[in-house]
Amino acid sequence: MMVLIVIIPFSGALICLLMPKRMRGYAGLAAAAATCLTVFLLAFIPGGEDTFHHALGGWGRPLGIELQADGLSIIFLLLTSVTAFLISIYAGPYFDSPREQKTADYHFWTLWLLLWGGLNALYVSSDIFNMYVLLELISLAAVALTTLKEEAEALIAALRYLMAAMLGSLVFLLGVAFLYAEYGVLDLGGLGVQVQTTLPTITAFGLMVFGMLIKTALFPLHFWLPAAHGNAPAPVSAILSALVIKSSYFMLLRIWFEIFPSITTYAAAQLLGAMGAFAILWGSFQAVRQERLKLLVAHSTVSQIGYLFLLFPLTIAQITGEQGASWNMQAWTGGICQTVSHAAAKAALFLAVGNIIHALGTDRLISLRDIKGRLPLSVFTIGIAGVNLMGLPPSGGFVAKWMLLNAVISSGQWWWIPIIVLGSLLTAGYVFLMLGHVFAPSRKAVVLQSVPPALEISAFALALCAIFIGFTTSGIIDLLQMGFHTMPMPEAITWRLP
Amino acid sequence: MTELDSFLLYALTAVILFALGLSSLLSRRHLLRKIMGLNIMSAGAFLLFISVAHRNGKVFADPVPQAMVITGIVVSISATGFALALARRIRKKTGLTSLDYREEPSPENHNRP
Amino acid sequence: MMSWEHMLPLVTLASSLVTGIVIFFLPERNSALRSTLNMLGASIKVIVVAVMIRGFLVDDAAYELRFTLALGFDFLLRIDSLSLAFLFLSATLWFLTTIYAIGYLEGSPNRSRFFGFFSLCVTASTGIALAGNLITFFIFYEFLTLVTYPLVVHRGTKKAIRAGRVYLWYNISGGAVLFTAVVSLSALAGSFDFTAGGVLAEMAASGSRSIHQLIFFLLIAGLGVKTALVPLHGWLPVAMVAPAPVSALLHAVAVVKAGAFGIVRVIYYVYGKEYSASLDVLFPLALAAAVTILYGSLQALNQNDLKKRLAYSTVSQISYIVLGAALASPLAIVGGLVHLIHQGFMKITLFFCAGNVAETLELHKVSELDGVGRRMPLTMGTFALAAFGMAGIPPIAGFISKWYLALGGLEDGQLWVIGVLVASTLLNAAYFLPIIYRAWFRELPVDRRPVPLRGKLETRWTLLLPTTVTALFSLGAGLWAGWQWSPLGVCQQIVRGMGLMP
Amino acid sequence: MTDTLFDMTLCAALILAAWRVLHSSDHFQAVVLFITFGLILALAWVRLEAPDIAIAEAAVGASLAGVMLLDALRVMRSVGKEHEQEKRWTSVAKLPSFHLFFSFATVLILSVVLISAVTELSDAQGGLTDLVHAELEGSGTKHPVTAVLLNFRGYDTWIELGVLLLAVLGVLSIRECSNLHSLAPPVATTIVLENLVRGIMPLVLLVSGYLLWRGGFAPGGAFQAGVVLGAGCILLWMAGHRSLTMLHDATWRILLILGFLAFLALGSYSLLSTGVFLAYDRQYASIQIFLLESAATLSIGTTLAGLMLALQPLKKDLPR
Repeated sequence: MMVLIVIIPFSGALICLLMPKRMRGYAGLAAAAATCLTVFLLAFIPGGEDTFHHALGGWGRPLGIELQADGLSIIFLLLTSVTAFLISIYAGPYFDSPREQKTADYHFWTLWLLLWGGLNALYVSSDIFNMYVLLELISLAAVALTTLKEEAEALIAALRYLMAAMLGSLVFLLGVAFLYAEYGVLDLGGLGVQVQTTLPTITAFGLMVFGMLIKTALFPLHFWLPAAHGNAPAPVSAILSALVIKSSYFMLLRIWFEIFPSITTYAAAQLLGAMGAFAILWGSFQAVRQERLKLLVAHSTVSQIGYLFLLFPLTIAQITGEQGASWNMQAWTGGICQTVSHAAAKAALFLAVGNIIHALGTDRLISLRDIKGRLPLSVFTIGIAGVNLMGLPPSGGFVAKWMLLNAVISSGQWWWIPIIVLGSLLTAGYVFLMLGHVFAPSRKAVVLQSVPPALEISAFALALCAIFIGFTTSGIIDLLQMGFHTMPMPEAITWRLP
Repeated sequence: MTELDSFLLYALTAVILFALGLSSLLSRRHLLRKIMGLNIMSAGAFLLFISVAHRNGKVFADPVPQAMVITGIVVSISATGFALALARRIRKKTGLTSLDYREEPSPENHNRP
Repeated sequence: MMSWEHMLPLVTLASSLVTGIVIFFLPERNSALRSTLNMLGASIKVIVVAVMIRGFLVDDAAYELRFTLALGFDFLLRIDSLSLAFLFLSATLWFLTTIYAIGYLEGSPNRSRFFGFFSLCVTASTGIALAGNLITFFIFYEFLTLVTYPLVVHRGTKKAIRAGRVYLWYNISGGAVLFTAVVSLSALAGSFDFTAGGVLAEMAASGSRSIHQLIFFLLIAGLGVKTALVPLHGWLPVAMVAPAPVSALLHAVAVVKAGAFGIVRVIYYVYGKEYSASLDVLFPLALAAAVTILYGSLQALNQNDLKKRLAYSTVSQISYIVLGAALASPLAIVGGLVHLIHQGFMKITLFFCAGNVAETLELHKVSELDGVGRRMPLTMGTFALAAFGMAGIPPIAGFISKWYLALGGLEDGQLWVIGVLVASTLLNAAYFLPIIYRAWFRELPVDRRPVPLRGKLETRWTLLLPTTVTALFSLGAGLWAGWQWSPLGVCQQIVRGMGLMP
Repeated sequence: MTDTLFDMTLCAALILAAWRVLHSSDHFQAVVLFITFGLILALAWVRLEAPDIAIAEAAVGASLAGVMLLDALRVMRSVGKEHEQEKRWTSVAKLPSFHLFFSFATVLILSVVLISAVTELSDAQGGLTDLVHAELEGSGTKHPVTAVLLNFRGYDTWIELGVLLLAVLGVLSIRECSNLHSLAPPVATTIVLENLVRGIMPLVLLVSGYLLWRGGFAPGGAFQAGVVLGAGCILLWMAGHRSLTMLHDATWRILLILGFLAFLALGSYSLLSTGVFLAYDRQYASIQIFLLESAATLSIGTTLAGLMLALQPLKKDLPR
C-alpha cells in the first residue's frame, strides 16, 4: 500500500510520456485521481501493523531502505494529494487554452507526476541519502516545470532556482557524508539514537539545516524564490509555492526533531525564529510594493514561510512548568496548520490570479480595475485565500495564528507577539491592495477572454479547503500525536541557563 | 604514515574542494563558472564519501558510499546538463552570460503577461 | 422538541448567512427573487428571535450550541440575557433596513454583491450577539470587519475606496490588538465561557494584576476602534460615503454596536464588575467615554455635510453605552443597555431621513436644507422626532437612557457625569436644532427648482415605511417605557439576569 | 612513504586544479582545467580503491561534462542573435563589493568549520561494509557495489533513473520540442572521419557490453556501460551520422524510459507476488539484475546522448 503512493504517479508519468498529445490530459488527470485516492485509502483505511512500514527489497535498515509513515507523513501526504489533485484539474484546461498554447506543455504531465511521486516518496522515506536523491528529483522537476513558460524572465528565474536548489542539495549531501563518516548509518532511526554532541555532528546538523533553508527560501536565502514563483505558469507557481517549498520544510522538521533532537539548542532555535520573523516582515513589506500580481503573491510566500519557522523556538522554551507539553502541542498544531492552510490558500491564490491574468492578458496589479465585477468567483477566491493568509476567522490560517500566538504567550517568548501581529497587518495590506483595485473604477473597457469554468471552480475549491482546514484541527492533533518514526511526540525541550 | 592520516588528507582535500567550488559559485559571474563551481562542490562531497569508504574498508572499500557516489555522479551530470541547456537558452534569448543584469524595458511591450 | 430548540441559534445565523450566499449567485437582473429571499430571511430571523426572547424570558429555556474544535477552542452559540438586547436590535433593524435598501438601490449596479455582503454583515452581528465565549465573539467580530468592507467601498468611487482603506486599517489594526488580547487571556486563563459576574476574578492567581490591566487595556483598545472611542474614531466619519442603508446599519447596529457590546461583555462577563473595579480600570474608561461624548458633539457642530454630522453624532452617542458600562451603579448599565437599543432606532431613523433627502432631492449639505420640510413633511417630521430623541427631550426614547445614566452617576456619587450629560444634551440640541429650523422655518430658496412628486407620496414607499416605523418605535419606547416588555423593561430584566440588580 | 607522497601530490594537484578553474581569467582555459581536474580525480578514486567510480568519473566528469561545457562555451562565446526579446538586457559590469566580501566571508567561515570538523572525525571503523559482505551471497551478484546499487539500495537507483529522465525532459522543454526529431541534421564531416567512427562503433558496443557483464563480479556495471554507449552515440553524431534522431519517436521514448520502467515493472511484479517492492527471487536474482542493468544501460546511454544532442540547433532555427 505504501509503495503504491509512489508507484502510481511514476507509472502515470511514464504513460503520459508515451501517450499522444491530446490524450495526455486525461491520462494525467486519471493518474492524479488514482494517486489522491491511494493516499486517502492509506490514511483512512485501518490496516495491519505493516500499513505504515515497508522494507524495500526485503532488506531492513541499516542496509536497505525502509519506507515509513508517521503522523507527520500522513499530514503532508494528505495536504499534497488534495492540493495536487485540484491543481491537476486546473492544469488540463489551462494548458489547453489558446493563450497558453504557445508555451511548451509537451511534458507538463510527465514532469508533474514525477514531481508528485517524488514528494510522496520523500514523505515516507526514512533514509537520508534517499532523501537527497528525492530532493534532487523534486528540484529538477520543479525547475523544468518553471521553464514551461518560454519567456526570458522565466528561464533566468529557473536557472537561478536550479543553482540555489543544487547548492542546497549539495550542502545537504556534505552533511550526509559527515554523518556517515561519524556513525556509519543512513537511516533516521539509527541516527536518531546514535547522535552525540561532537563537532562533526554539529557541522552535519548545520549543513543539513542550511541546505534545507536555502530550498525553503527562508529570509535571507529567499533571493531565488519571487522570480521563480512569479514567472512560472499559473499551475506551476501554485505547485512550487504550495507543495515544493513544503517538502524542504518537512525535511527540516525531520532533521531537527528526529535526527538531532539531542543537539538542538535554544540559541539555534531562536536564530531560526528570528530569520522567520524577518521573513514575515520583509516578505510582506516587499509584497506591498509590487506592481505585478504574481510577484506580489510570490513575495507573500516568502512572508508566510516565516511563520513556519516560529515552530522551532516555540518547541524549545527557556521556562519550565506543567504547561510545557500543552504549549508544545499548540506550537506544533499552529505550525502544521499554517503549513497546510498556506498550501491550500496559496495554491488557490496563484490559480485565481492565473485566471485573472488569463482573462485580462496582463498581470499588472492596476489592471485588476478593468475586470469590473466580472469573474466574481475568482475575485471571491482571492478574498477567501487572503483571509486565510491574514489569519482571520474562519480559516485554517486563523487557527494557525491563534495556536502560534497561544504558544508564544504560554512559553513566555513574548517578543514574537509584535511579529505575528505586524505580519497579519502587512498581509492585510497586500491582500486589500488587490481587492481594493477590484472595487475601484475601471480605467478602460477591456474585453475579457472567457475563463473555462473548471479553472475558476478548482481555484475556488482550494480556497474552500483552506477554510475547511480550520475545522479539522482535532484531526491534525490526533495525527501529530502518532509521533515520529523513532519516538513519540517530542516533549517541549527545556533549556536551562547553566 | 598510518592509514588514518591518508584518510585525513583526502577528507581535508574534500572539504577544501567543496569550499573552493562554493567560492566559484558565489563570486564568479559567468554561468559556466558557476556550473563548474557546483561540479567541484559535488566532487568534494563525493571525495569525502569515498575517503570514508576507504577508511571503513578492510579488503575492499565500503561499497555503500561507492554506490551513493555513483548515484550522485548521475544526479550531478543530469543537473549539469540541464543547467547548461538553460544557460545556453538564456544566452540566446537575452545575450546574457551571467545572472547579474539590469533590464530596460521598452515601453510598448511592458504589459506582456 | 428539545433538539429543535437547541438549533434555534443556528437558525438565526443561517437565516441571513444562507440568504447571503444564495444571493451572491443570483443573476443581477433577477431583483424580484432577490428581494423575496431577502425579506424571507429577515422575517425568519425576526420570528426566531421573538420566539427565543419569549422562551428565554418567560419559559426560562436555554438555547446553547457548542462545537468543540480543538485545544480549548470552543465554538459556542448561546442566548443569555445580554444577547437578547443586541439580537432584538439587529433582527428588527435588518428587517427594516432591507426594505429600505431594496427601495434605495433600485436600478443601481452590483446589487447581488451588495445584498450578499449586506446579509453576511447581519450574520456577523447576529453571531456577535450569540457568541458565548470570547473566541466565538472574536471570530464574528473579525468576520464583520471583512464583510463590511465591500459595503463601504460599494460605490467604487475614489472617495469610497479611500474610505474603505481607512476603515480597514483602523479595524484590522484594532482586530490585531484584540486578537493579541484574546489569545493572551486564553493562554492565561484557559478556555472559558462568558459568565455573568465575570470569570477572571477566580483566576486572579493566573497572572499578575498588571498583566490583567494590560490585557484589559488591549481589549478595550481593540474594541474601541469599532466603538469609535476618541482617538480611535477616525474611520467612522470617513466611512459615511457608503450608501445610506449601509451607513444606517453601520451606525445603528452592526459595527459600532459590536464594539460597544464587546466592551459590555468584557466588563460584565469576562472581568466582572467588581474585579474590574478593583483593577482601577473603569474610571479611565468612563473618562475616555466622557471625552468622546463631548468631542463627538463638538465636531458634529462644525459639519456641513448632513451624513458627516450624523456620523460625529454617532461617535458621541455610542460612548453613552460605554459610559453606562463603566459606571459602577446598576442603574447606569440599564441606561447604557437601553441606549444600545434606543440609539439604534433613533440613529437609523436619522440616516434613513438623510438618505431619503439625498435620494429624492439630491441634497447632502445642511446648508441646502432650507424649506425641505414642506416638500418632504413626513421625512423631516420623523427626522425632528428622532433628533429630539437624541437630544434627550421627553417623552422620546433618548430621554429614558439619559435619565438612567444620570441616575447611575448620581448613585455612584460621580456628579461630573451629570455635567457631561447636560453639556452633551445642549450640544446635541445645538447641532440638531438648526437642521430642523432650516427644514421647517426657512423658505425654499427661489433659485431651486422644486422636484415634482412622483405619485402620491413624497418619495418611494419603501423608503418611507421603515423611516416611519423606526421613528414611531423611538416614540413608543419612550411613551411606554414603564411596560414590562418595553426596551427599558427588558433591559432591567437583563440587568437583573446579570445579578446586578434585585 | 611513497604512498603518502603520492597521496599528497594527488591532493595538492586536485586543489591546485580546482583553484585554477576558479581563478583562471580565460573561460576556455578554465574548462580545460576542469577536465584535467576530472582526470586527476579519477586517479584519486583509483588510489582510494574505488575503481567503479574511477571509470564513471573518467567517462562523465572528465569526458561528457567536458564536452558539454566546451560546446556550451563555444555557443555562449559566439556573438549570436542578441536581444531577441523586447527588453534590453545588460550585464552589470561588476558585482557589488559587499557581495564579494560576503561570499569571501562565507567561504572562509565554512572552510574553517569544515576543516576543524574533519580533523575531529572519529576513527570509528563503522560503516556498512561487513553487512554488505554478509548479505552479498544472496544478492544475485558478486560485486558488492553492484549489489548495493541494484539490490540493497535499488530504490535509490530507480529514483536516480527518474532524475536522468527528468533532466532530458527538462532540456527538451527548454528547447520547446518534444523529441529529437526537430533537431537539424548534423553537419557532414569528412568521409574519413565518418568511416573511422563507423569502424569504432562495434568496439564501443563491445566495450559497453563488456562493462555491463563485468558489473556482475567486478568493477563496472550499468552506469559505466551506459556512459560508453552514450559517448558512442555522440561520436556518431559528430561524425555526421544522425544516429538517435533517426529513431522512431516512440522507440526513442521507450529507450529513454526503459531503465526506469524496468525497475518499476520488476518492483510491481515482486510487490504482487511477494508483497515486497523490488525484491528478487533468490534463484533468478542474477538474471533479474542483469536484465535490469541492461535496460538501465540502454536508458542511460540514450539519456546522456540525448542531454547532449538536444542542445544542438533545431531545424526551425536554421537559416533557410
